[in-house]
This record gives sequence, structure tokens and C-alpha cells, in this order.
Amino acid sequence: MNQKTVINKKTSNGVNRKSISIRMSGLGGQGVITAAHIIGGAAVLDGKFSTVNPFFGAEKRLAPAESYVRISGKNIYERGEIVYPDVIMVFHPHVITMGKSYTMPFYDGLKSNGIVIINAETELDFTAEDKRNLSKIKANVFYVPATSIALDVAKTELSVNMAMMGALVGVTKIVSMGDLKESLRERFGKKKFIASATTAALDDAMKSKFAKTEQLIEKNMDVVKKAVDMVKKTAI
Amino acid sequence: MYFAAKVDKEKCNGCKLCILSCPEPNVIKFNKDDKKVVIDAKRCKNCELCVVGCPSKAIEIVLLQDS
Amino acid sequence: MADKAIQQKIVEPEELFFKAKREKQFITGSEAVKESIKRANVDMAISYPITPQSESMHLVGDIYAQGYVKDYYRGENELGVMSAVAGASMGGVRVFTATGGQGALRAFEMFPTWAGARLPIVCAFFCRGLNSPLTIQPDTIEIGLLLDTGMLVLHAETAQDLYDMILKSFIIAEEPDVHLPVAVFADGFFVTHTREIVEIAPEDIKLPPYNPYKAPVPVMDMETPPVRQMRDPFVMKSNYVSYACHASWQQEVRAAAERARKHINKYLGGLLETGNEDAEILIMASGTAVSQSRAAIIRAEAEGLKVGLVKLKSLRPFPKDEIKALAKGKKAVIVPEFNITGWLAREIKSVVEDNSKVIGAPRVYGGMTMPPKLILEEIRRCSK
Amino acid sequence: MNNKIYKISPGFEKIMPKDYRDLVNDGPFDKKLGVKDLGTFKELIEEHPLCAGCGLALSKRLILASLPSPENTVIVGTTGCSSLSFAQVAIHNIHSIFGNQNALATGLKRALEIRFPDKTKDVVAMGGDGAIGDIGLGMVMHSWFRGEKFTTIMFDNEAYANTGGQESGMSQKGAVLNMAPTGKKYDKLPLPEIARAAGCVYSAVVTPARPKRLEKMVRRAVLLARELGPTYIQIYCPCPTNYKFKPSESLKRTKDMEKSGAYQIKEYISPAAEELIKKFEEEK
Repeated sequence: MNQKTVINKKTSNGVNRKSISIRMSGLGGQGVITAAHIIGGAAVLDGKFSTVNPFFGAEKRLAPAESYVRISGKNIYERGEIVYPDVIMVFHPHVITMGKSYTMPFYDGLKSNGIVIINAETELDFTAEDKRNLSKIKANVFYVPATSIALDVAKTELSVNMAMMGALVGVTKIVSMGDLKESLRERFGKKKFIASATTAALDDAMKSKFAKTEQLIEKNMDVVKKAVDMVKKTAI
Repeated sequence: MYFAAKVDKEKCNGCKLCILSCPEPNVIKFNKDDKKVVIDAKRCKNCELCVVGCPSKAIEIVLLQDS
Repeated sequence: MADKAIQQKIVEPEELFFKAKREKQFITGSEAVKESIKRANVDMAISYPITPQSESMHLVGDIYAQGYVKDYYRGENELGVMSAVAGASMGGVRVFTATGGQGALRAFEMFPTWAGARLPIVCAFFCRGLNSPLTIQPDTIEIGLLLDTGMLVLHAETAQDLYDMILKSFIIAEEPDVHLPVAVFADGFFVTHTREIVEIAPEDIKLPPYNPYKAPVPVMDMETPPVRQMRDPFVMKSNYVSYACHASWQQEVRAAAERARKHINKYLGGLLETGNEDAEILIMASGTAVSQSRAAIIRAEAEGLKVGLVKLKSLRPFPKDEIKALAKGKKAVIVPEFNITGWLAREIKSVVEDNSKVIGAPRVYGGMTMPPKLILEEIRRCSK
Repeated sequence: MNNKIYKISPGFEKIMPKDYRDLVNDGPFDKKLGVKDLGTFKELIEEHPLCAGCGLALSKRLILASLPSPENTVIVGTTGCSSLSFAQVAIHNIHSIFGNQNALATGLKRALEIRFPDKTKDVVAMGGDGAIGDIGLGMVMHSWFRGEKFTTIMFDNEAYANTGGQESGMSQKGAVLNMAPTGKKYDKLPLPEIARAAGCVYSAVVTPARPKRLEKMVRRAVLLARELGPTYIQIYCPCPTNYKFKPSESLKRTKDMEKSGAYQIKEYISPAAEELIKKFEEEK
């Protein structure tokens, strides 16, 4: 009847006890907000603290959209935009190449030794200045062909965010596969969920691609697993 | 001293048209006993609508001396 | 009317607020609003899809469809909605609505009217920047503009605050010695759209219903004697008595807000909350600025700097005596704010003895986030 | 309303104002009185500060005498000349802000339906042409679109009279008024027709020069609103002050307007309303 994620009392699996903040940049409709919700939900299921918030304008499809996930073993106070992330996820090359981002350049504020995960089929052609800056902060840049994984496995572009989550889990182990699956089930399994009216409409579109919720979850988990395997680190 | 409407009881035929043309409440009352109207002069604003509306020409505006 | 009636047990406010076992849920601020209204025994809710929009009022529509609210509709515009909730409240039912930013200002004329008519409406305001240039992003500038409408003004820091404050506001608003509207503010995006852990009471219990015959003014239902001067007091007569009535009524509205203190203390645990208030440097803040201050204080403590925190929960009534006492003898009072006007610093400066020590910084606005580092820099500067 | 609730407690008779005592002893509640009985009972409105010869004041008297169930009627008014006589009305009478009367009445009517599912509570929104035709038109029309079950009555004096005689949307084309120093450039709003198109089951135009007709229309409007949906009545209210004629000419002016066709009496009745009216008349 009501959307709820009951907090599991079980203890944390011990992976990554320290705090982590993730900035997800993408384009409207790609599911950056849903991805943040599912990752945050999985962390909460694991007994951790998490806050998740989106940031977008009044614009809709293909306009910049960001979401922020904070996960910690301790209470989280800071709110809003993550200015100094540990992980930056880029859901679409246009975030970088067309500057469709709330943060310019896209890596601004990334902590030293931080992680960048980019959805692209081939490596992007960074400017010399970007390369210099990224190597100065010792950024670890990963690529994952999330769009083609989504199309190959789930047969829908709407699963790009699942592939991106898979890449995140593959690189950081921030949440377990079990919790991720459970969080996914809570997100799509319930009768009705509303993040925004537009998101609700996309949820329905997503559900219409699959005969049953369980099938949706299985297929999307396949996307996640494939992305875990396919995410690759690149030298800058 | 003020102007107010006054009924000539001799001429009043009790048609009540004055009551229906008066914008002020509770000013023109209908006396059921003699079937004629009486005017509460203290509440009359002297608009003359009753004078114009009276078919029997029974109402006129008069200068009252009381305070 | 909704098709199916929901079975909820009526419990005493204290039971719902403090005793009932709470369950943790990972929900957004907007969902916290819905959960609050579900348990508030609200008769009517009226919505408008303002831009800026939060999901709260359409989620309230969902619980209307489930039978938790007796009547609900989408109004034609913000002024229409604020007028209709006034009508419903005058008719003697418990009502709720929400707005924010541009929408709130468009409906502005109704807010002092609510207070003047002593309507115990609870309205949530989700703060956004105001035009122009166009923005829909978080910014608390509207609170400064709505402080003096006669409504009680609360400011939530988190979704948890939002849930608790809305639920408790109905009871505070309806106290016969208060009987005023309560505006519960929360920062757009930072609270409304943020998903976090919120502890909430079971959904099968709810507050006792509103009793309009306990109101200090007549309910407009023709069940009380018709009187010559109605719930809208004392208008349109140009004489000394009417001026005196109007003046004393305004005093009474303000006095009623002051009388709310004891109820705010009882239900919300005080108009403000403090931590380390003995420190030489205090941060005084409300809303999201409190959260950012907490993060900054953790980092300041790591550097060996001692800082106290004062979280203002109620802005009307304003905890003036408390603030005056807390600020006494301090080296500095830092007031971080999410708006350009610095209305909170202004308020605090108006009550502390030596207002030169009140530092109206940092300030961010127009949708900007406030990195705790900015607050930390102020702490460092004041510690020298 | 139970009549007993406004009775005076023993010992307080002398303290209560005469107007109140008159209301208790001689008021219209529960007596099924009408326009024809005016002059024989204590009216629901008391001495008000409206101008001499005011067509609005006369209309308001007639409306209050026409209400089918005054003891269960709540009036929602709005800013304007009509609001100058709110505090003098002896039924619950809300004055909110300018133009929002229909939005407020919506909330009120729905609240009363929640609280009194087994009783009839009539809500009547009243306002001038400025409130209903101009500033509040959006909220008025939306209450009609939504099918809200209350009556809207416009006191149409064809100007903003309370503020000194400015042009309104309901002013006649060519009328020279403040803010229309060279004459109004466009036609009077066709509000009765708009009301019909917007969902009013009953839309009527009348003048206070026809008190019995006015009474019939008000009764119909209120009774139909109870059962079917929104109803609208527009009443021409000559304004001697701002249209600068003698107060004594108010009713003559009304008749002239009617005769010339500038202000036509009309009545639009939906088929469902027609059927219900027939039923009412049979019951009588």
C-alpha cells in the first residue's frame, strides 16, 4: 500500500565501512535519480546510513540531471549537492563532451584517488588540460559500455542506469549484490511508487517492457552482473 | 433636524410597494391592524424611492425637527 | 469521497507522538509529509501543482484515494487553494495544504487573513528561490517574507523534522488559546527530494479529530448564534471603536502566537535545541543550514576548535529570550543562511545585547549548496 | 440551526441590543417567510452604511428575504460595496479577500458536507461585478467547472463603486468612468452565457425592480444548487453615487435599462434543472 523500505537490523557486511559520496551526472530520463535511490536503499538495507537527493531544473528529457548518494557507517549531516565526491558517475558522454552538467569541468571537486565511471563505448578524447588535472588528483577512470549492455541484455535503453550501478558495484563493492537486488525489488515490486510524476510515468514504461516484476528484476540484475564484468580501468 | 419620508395614512392603501422599493432594512413596516405602513424616520436615508414608487402618492419627504 | 474507508484507531496525541513504537523507513521529505498526513486525521486537503513542485500534495492525493482523507481536489491556482482551505477551516474541518516559492507569494494575501480569522490551518512551505532571474532551486528567502503574517513559523531540518512538525502542528494550531495557522517550512530539494531514514509511527493510528466548537471564534456553520460581528473582525466601520477593535485584535493574534510557546515546548521539546552551548563560538541556524553546521562542527572539533550549535525550530514565536541568554558573553555568533537577505541574522541581531558579534555568514542563494567548509572557515576566523 | 441557540438567557434581555431582541422575537428563522412578508418581520440585515437609493442595498434585502432556509445558510462575500453590509447581516457571513469568494465557498461547502452529511447547509457566494467578473473570474469559473454545489450572486452596478467609480468588465461599452476617461472600449462581459457554458445548471439575470421575480430566481438557484450543481444570478444594481443620478431615480433607471435592452431579464435552465423545478412545483 505505501512505499516503504524497512530498515534491516542485520549488521553491515563490512565492505567499505568508511563514508563515501557519489555524484551521478546524466541526462534527464536516464535514471540517475532511480539509480541513486536503489544504491542508497541497498546501503540502508545493509544497516548503514544513507541520504540520497536529486538535483534538476524544470527541464525534462536530455537536460542535465544529477543525483547524490551519501553512504556512511555514521550519521550523515551534510545535505544537498556533493561538492567533493569520492566517486563520479557519468551516465552519458554528453555530460562531458557537451557540457551537460551542473559541474564544470565534470571532475571538479573529485577527491584525490577518486573514481570516475563513464558510460561510453570507446574512450573519450579528453583535452590536454583535463588529462593533466585528472592525473594530478590521481583519478581512477573507468569505462563501461552501459548503453550497449542495457540493449543487449535487457533489450531496453531504460536499463542504462542498472549497468551503471553494476559498474559502481564492480569497482567499489559499496553494496552487496543481494542488497542491490532487494533494493531493486522494493523500488519496482510495489504497486505504486512516486519520485516525481515524470519518474512515475517512466516506471510504468519500464514495467511495460517486462511481463512480470520478477522478470524485470532478474533481467536488470543480469545487466548489473554483465556491467560488473565489463567495467574497465583506463590509463589517463 | 433631518429629512425623512412620512406616510399620509389617509392616502396609504397598504399595497406595500414602498417596502419593496426601499434599500434600507426595517424602515418601512406594515401594520397588520390597520393594513397601512409606518416609517421609522430615524433610519430613513431620504432617497425618495418610496415616494417615487407609491402609486397613491401617500409618501412625502418632510423636514423633521427632532434630534 | 474515497471508495474505501480505512480503519485507524484514534489515540491521544502523546501516544502517537511519543509512545507508539516507530518504524524506520528510507523515504523522501515529500513522502514524510504523506506519512504525517496519513496519521493526522485530516478532513480535507487541497492541492495545486505549483512550479516549483514537490510531490507532497499529489502523494496526499494518493492517500485520499486510499481513504485516509475525506475530501481532496486540485484547485485552480495558489490563491484559490489558500482561499478554499480558509473556507474549509471556517467550516470547521481540519485542513492541510502545501506550497512554496513563487506559489506561496502568489497566494500571499491569504496568510495574514488566515491568522486574522484564527484559522488552525497547517500549511507546509517548501522553500525555493524567487524570481527574478527565474529559479526553482532551494533558497529560504520566502521565510523572511512570511515571518510576520501572524502564522506560527516552524523550520524543519530533516525529513524526520518535517514528519514530526506537521503532525504536531495540528495539535498546536488547534489549542484554544492559540488557534492560529502553522507554517511548517522545509528546504526544497535538500529536504523534499532527499531520501533518508525517517522513524514513523504505525499507520493504523491517528490523531483525535478537530473540534471546531473549542475555537475562540465562531465556526461558520450556522450552528452557533448569528452575531453581528463575524469571524472576520471589525472591518469597514470608520469609527474609533472599530480602530480600537482592529488594533487589539492584532495584539491578540500576536499574543496567541506567544501562548503557543508552552505547547511547542511540550510537543517539540522547545523552540530551539542546543549542543555545546558553553563554547565561546556559537552557530545559530535553522533548516538545512543546521545540517551543514553539524558537518562543519565535526571538522572543527577535529581541529581542536570548540563550537556550540543552536538549532532554531520555531521562528514565530521567536525564542528571543533564549537567544539573548545564549549569546551573552560569547565571542561570536555565526549565522549561516541559504538566502541573500540574511533574515535570520537580522532577527538574531535584533535580540542579542552586542549585535556586532553576530556574523551573518556564510550565505548561499539561488540554489547553491553550502559546503560545510565555508562554515568551518568562519569558525576558524572567529577562533583566532 | 436550532432556533433555541440564539435565544437570550433569562436575565439578559435588557442587556442585549434591541436589534438582537427583535431578531429573537420577530426574526424570520424557520418561518418560511418571503419577499411578500417584508415589513412584517425583523429582517436579517440591519442598518448599513450604503448610499441612499443604492440598488445593491435593495437587492441584498430582497435576496436575504428570499433565501429558502436562512437558518442554514452561510454567505461568502468579498471586497466591494457589498462588503460594507456584511457585519450587519444576522447569518454567518464571511468576508474574505477581493475576488476569492468562490474558492473560499468551495472549501466551506465541502467542509459543511463532511460535517453535516444529513443536513442541508446552503452556501451563497455574493460579490460585485469587480470581484466576480474581473479579479475573481478565474476562481468563479473554476468553481462552476468543478460543479461546486453553491449559488453565486453578482451585484452588478457596472463599476467599481466602492473605490470611486472605475470601469469594470461589466460596465457598458462607451461608459465614461474613472480609468475609462474616453469611454469603455469593449462590450459588457456576457457572464450569464459564460455561466451557462461553464456548467451552471441555472443562470439568471434580474433587477430589484422586480422583487417577486428576483425572489423566485433566488429560491430556484439555491434549491437547484443543493441538488444539481452551480447556479448563477446576476442582479442589476443601479449606483446613483457613481453614475451620478438622483437616488430617487434608481428604480426608474433600472426599468429604462430593461426597456432599452441594455439590461435584459433572462433565465437559462438546464434540462436537469427544468425537471427538478417541475418536481418542486408539483410538490408545492
